[in-house]
Amino acid sequence: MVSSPNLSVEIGGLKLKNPVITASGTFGYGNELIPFYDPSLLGAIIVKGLSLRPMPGNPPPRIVETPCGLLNAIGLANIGIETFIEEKLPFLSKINTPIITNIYGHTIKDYAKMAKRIESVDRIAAIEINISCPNVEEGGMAFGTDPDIAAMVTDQVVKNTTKPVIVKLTPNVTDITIIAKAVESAGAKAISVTNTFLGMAVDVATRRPKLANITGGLSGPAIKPMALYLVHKVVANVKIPVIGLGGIMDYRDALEFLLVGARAIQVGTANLINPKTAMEIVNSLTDFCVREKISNINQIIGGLKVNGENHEKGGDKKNK
Amino acid sequence: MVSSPNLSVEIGGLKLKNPVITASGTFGYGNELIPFYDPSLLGAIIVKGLSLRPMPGNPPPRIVETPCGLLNAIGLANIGIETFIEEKLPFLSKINTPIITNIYGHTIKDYAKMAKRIESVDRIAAIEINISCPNVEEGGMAFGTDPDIAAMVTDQVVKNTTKPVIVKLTPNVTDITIIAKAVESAGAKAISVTNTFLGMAVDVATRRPKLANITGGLSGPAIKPMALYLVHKVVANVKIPVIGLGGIMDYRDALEFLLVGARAIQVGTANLINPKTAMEIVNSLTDFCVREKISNINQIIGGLKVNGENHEKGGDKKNK
Amino acid sequence: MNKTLEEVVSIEFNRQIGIDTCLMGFRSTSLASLAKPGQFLMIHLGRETKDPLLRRPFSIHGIKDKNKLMILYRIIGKGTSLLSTFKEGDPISVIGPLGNGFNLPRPNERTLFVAGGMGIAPLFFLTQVLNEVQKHKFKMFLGFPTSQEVVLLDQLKDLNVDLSLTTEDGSLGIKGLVTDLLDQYLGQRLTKRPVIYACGPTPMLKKIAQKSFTFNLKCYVSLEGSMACGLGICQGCAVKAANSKDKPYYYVCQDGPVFPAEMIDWEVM
Amino acid sequence: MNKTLEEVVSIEFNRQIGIDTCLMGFRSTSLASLAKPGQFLMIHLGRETKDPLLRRPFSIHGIKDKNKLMILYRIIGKGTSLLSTFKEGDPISVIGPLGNGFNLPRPNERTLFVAGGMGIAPLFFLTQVLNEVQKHKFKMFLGFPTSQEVVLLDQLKDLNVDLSLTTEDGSLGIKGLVTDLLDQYLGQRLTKRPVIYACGPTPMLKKIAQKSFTFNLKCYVSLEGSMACGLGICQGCAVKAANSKDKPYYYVCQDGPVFPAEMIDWEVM
Ligand SMILES: Cc1cc2nc3c(=O)[nH]c(=O)nc-3n(C[C@H](O)[C@H](O)[C@H](O)COP(=O)(O)OP(=O)(O)OC[C@H]3O[C@@H](n4cnc5c(N)ncnc54)[C@H](O)[C@@H]3O)c2cc1C
Ligand SMILES: Cc1cc2nc3c(=O)[nH]c(=O)nc-3n(C[C@H](O)[C@H](O)[C@H](O)COP(=O)(O)OP(=O)(O)OC[C@H]3O[C@@H](n4cnc5c(N)ncnc54)[C@H](O)[C@@H]3O)c2cc1C
Ligand SMILES: Cc1cc2nc3c(=O)[nH]c(=O)nc-3n(C[C@H](O)[C@H](O)[C@H](O)COP(=O)(O)O)c2cc1C
Ligand SMILES: Cc1cc2nc3c(=O)[nH]c(=O)nc-3n(C[C@H](O)[C@H](O)[C@H](O)COP(=O)(O)O)c2cc1C
Ligand code: FES
Ligand code: FES
Repeated sequence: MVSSPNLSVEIGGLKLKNPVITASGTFGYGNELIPFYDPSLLGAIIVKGLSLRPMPGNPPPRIVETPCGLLNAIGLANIGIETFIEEKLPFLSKINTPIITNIYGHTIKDYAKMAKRIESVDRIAAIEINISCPNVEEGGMAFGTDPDIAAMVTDQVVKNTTKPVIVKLTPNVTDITIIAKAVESAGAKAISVTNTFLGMAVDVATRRPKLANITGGLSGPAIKPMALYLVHKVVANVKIPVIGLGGIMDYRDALEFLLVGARAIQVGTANLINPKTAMEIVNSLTDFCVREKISNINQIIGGLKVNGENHEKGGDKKNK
Repeated sequence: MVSSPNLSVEIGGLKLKNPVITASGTFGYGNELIPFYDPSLLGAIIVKGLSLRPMPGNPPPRIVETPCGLLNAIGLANIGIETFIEEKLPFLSKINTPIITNIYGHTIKDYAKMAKRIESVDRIAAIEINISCPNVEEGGMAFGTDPDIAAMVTDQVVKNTTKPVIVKLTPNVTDITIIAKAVESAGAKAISVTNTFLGMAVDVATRRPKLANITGGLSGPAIKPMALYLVHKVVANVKIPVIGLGGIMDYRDALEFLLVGARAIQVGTANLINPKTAMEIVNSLTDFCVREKISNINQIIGGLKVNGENHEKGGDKKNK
Repeated sequence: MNKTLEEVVSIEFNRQIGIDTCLMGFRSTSLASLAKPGQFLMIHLGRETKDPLLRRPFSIHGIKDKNKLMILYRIIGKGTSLLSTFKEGDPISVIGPLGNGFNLPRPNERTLFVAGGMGIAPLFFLTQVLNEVQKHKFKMFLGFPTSQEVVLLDQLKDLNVDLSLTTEDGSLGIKGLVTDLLDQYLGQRLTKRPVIYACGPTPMLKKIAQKSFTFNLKCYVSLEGSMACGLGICQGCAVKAANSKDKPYYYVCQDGPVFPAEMIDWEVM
Repeated sequence: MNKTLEEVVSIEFNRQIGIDTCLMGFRSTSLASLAKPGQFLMIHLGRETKDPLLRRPFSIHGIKDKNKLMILYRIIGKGTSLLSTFKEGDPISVIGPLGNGFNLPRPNERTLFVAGGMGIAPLFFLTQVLNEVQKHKFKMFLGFPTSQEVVLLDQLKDLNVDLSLTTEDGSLGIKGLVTDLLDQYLGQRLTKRPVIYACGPTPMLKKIAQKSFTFNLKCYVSLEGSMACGLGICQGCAVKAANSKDKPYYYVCQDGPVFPAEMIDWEVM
């Protein structure tokens, strides 16, 4: 009898039926989810970044394609946490998978307030803190490049909620492990690596930046090697689980992140191109496990072989 | 009468007939230059990174292609400065364009020694200091992420040579302007931005890193938006000229870097794909200037329009 | 949201019909049954490669035999160059139909179509559909930069269109811009106030919108915008709303691409 | 350095000749006049796109009529998939001929060709050339994973080759690996010591090299390696030298791709 492989993973007490999560800002709020498949099939859904009050976002142009990459400066356009809870959550609640809110604050207090508000909402399973958005003037990435501030934000959120707190890091730092350790010490239950890389593009004909915001955040396949490296590095330096993302387009990309030790992965830009990507990755991971006779996906996580040795598993070891 | 546009630029006292330079490690030493065109047509040639003594480089595989990118871990395989001067320089000397050596040291002393050695060699026009190689164990990038060490290396080289010293920075830092200002204060005459971005790739079939060195440096079109952003940022923060590079494949890419304020540009990975790239960029820039009635390339440099204003020109302004 | 499909279709034809202008057709009964004039498709051009990365938006240019869809496109960059190399039988992934189509004019309403360049693509489909239900001629101003880029003249005549053609260099039709024709036309005493349907480059649409305000005419514009998803997810395709208190930005893919001109803040366009 | 050209050539044919195996031909008098067996070409597959980024190396598989070159390739990834979609008349940029070819055997030397899979590509060219100057039969061991992948049997027979075919699953020819045949062959009493020319997957070459050491036979192997430039510039295609004191690494593109087996440090391969 061939039993189907067990794809479930655990992130900070949260049990996911599989390690495939949709990344913030690339899967909508809820009713905008395109009904190309049943989102209950996913490991979890992270909704568009929310702030305390609605934000209009940046003026257009907000996006530009670069070689194998997408440069965006959406500027965290969002309807605000209250409207989200009132108008969008009811729809999301029907989906049989954990809903994770991604939150962004202009100040540390904002983060604390949002955490408190979310604490009262049963249907939200966890909080991902965005201290890494490059497209907003205040807060955002500035919080994510300083280990002390990153820890303070984390601490304030953790103090105001019993839900698992995931901190999403920026790659735009000299040593990401310092930030990772800081937020781990401050009580983060998991770390998402990585948000977008700072970039820009110029229209040679008009001699103007292609983005109204001048600079933006780079995502997509172009960043995959860098994101993978960062995940590899963070996994080796923290005990809490790491969620890997950056340029994942298919199940092979997902496997690369799992092999270097990511406990779960997020699909971002790929959703915008092929809205079925996340579901297809779930299916292909299942097929892969069957083909390779892997009964439990955890056997793959951290399974990178380096000089004949297995890579240490994320979450199962000491700092070093 | 249509006069041909003036493409010449000046970098720290060095006059280049045009702003197109070949990047270190992507154009060989000299007699390996493929005779696809006369290299005298170029603004300058930067040769493969040299160390005090020969270095074997890393074990293979040393390179892997990623989406629109090249991940390399060559490990500064080189014949050493002495052999270079004896065996390779005579050939290079026949080329009618400045020859710039790119140097790498295991210790600060190494850099100083190499500078001294080069000082005695007339045919070398300038020195580019590599404090940004991600593929070597000691020195390399470690020197480029700390402003104090970066300044010390610069200072030691500057003290030992009268030739213009260019410092090549790593992008793998939180704030590149801090390093840029540090090397400027230490006497650098120009700054090259940027070396490669740290990355890795995993072979899902073997579960091993695709590079024997595990990690490598990412170059090519994938990094262009990030490199351009860094150049833009450095230009706004130093007075000395900035040489822009990272993913330049054609003259339009070159123009993007010039518009954000790069005084010259380097062509790296593109040489490996189309060995004529650098020459074609020189020709296309000439055509572009003719077409756009631009008599002097300096009219383009820093010509980015932001909110109706011209971007400040690199090298012509105060720090801010 | 409207019903949206993702389908891998097989190209039936893909041929050049003018300088840098191509017509591509494929079969899809389901898409054909859903598509309305003004809606668009997101087409994946990468196939083996990840560059171009994003899908590209193209207006639905027409439907034939209830099962064939067509797009009309100009080769302007990487994606459209690649598309032009695709041959009969090649598979492509299409998402659509997307966005809100044109509000059809009421039977007794006079219409005026203004198209610049590839702006003809969706308006052609609209006239095609209207032609089936209405008998009178449709007035259309159609502009191209130069005669070499002019396409579809014969087909438009078959569609009962009263066409005035402009080229910027005067190499065919009237010399000038379509908006010059509009100025002239609106300068006359109009017996019946037309509803304008316009599609083309943003500067053209801006002029037309402003004219429509001056003359107090109903005006629909089909906008373009940089799109990543076309699905209302990425919020990339923002355009500033005229009354930005309720909603600061509209999203071209979801709230448009066709907008009543007065919804848009033309100041910043 | 040998003379090297960069040329944009036009594809004459590009057809599948087996499961996932294609033969592509193009015309270039200049490349044809320079090319020697064992040399390779760097072919640019991106055209409109930057993905795949790097050129891909392919052995020269044969020359016809002094002006046509052929490559034989297996579709294994992005670049080769793209290549297989190219049609007659499509332009591609080719750099070559690159590397050092095979040292031809002396007229009275006995030769033994051992090819695994696409390793047949350069050896076919070699037999083609030798066939013009030598009259006796060439012994060849040729292996594929399975019968469906077997190609070129008829052509090799035309070339006067004494062929022994293996498939790993035994679906055609002898069941096993080509190296099994080699073992058997070398186990016999040999009247004349053959020079081995081998091309194929690295594990196969390693076995053959080690056999050649045991039996003290001259052995040339044509190696593969990850290449960025193919021109000796990037130093990407390193292989460890056996006598690494003089030169720690050889570069496959420049020092090879054909190496006498004893030059390579097989321990680390
Ligand atoms: C709703 C909608 C419907 C469209 N319908 C059609 C259609 O029916 N036929 C058609 O030919 N085109 C249509 N377009 C435009 C079409 O999507 C672009 O021409 C196409 O995406 C260009 O892709 P590319 O890769 O060839 O060009 P790129 O390489 O992406 O760009 C080449 C150059 O063109 C500019 N550019 C890119 N996209 C646009 C754009 N949308 N508007 C103006 N400049 C642009 C770029 O900035 C760049 O300078 C439509 C666009 C939208 C948003
Ligand atoms: C000197 C030389 C001569 C060659 N001659 C031929 C030839 O005549 N015919 C032919 O079919 N191929 C030949 N090859 C191999 C050929 O270059 C590769 O198959 C091709 O580059 C694969 O490109 P791709 O984009 O399709 O695959 P990719 O997408 O780049 O790779 C697909 C998979 O194959 C693996 N792979 C890539 N390149 C190689 C390689 N060189 N060896 C083993 N595994 C690889 C990758 O790691 C990956 O897992 C030669 C290689 C060299 C170095
Ligand atoms: C259009 C767009 C919007 C995004 N919005 C958010 C956001 O609101 N909050 C956040 O934390 N990350 C946001 N991101 C970043 C993604 O969640 C993800 O970290 C990044 O894109 C890298 O992954 P990818 O390469 O798979 O897209 C956004 C990315 C894109 C492309
Ligand atoms: C194969 C290879 C070798 C390189 N070797 C050196 C080197 O020796 N010294 C150095 O400073 N940079 C080296 N670089 C970095 C390039 O000079 C350049 O900074 C980088 O590749 C980014 O530019 P590109 O995207 O145009 O390639 C190397 C890059 C490549 C791809
Ligand atoms: S294109 Fe993504 S929201 Fe409109
Ligand atoms: S492939 Fe670049 S040196 Fe051999």
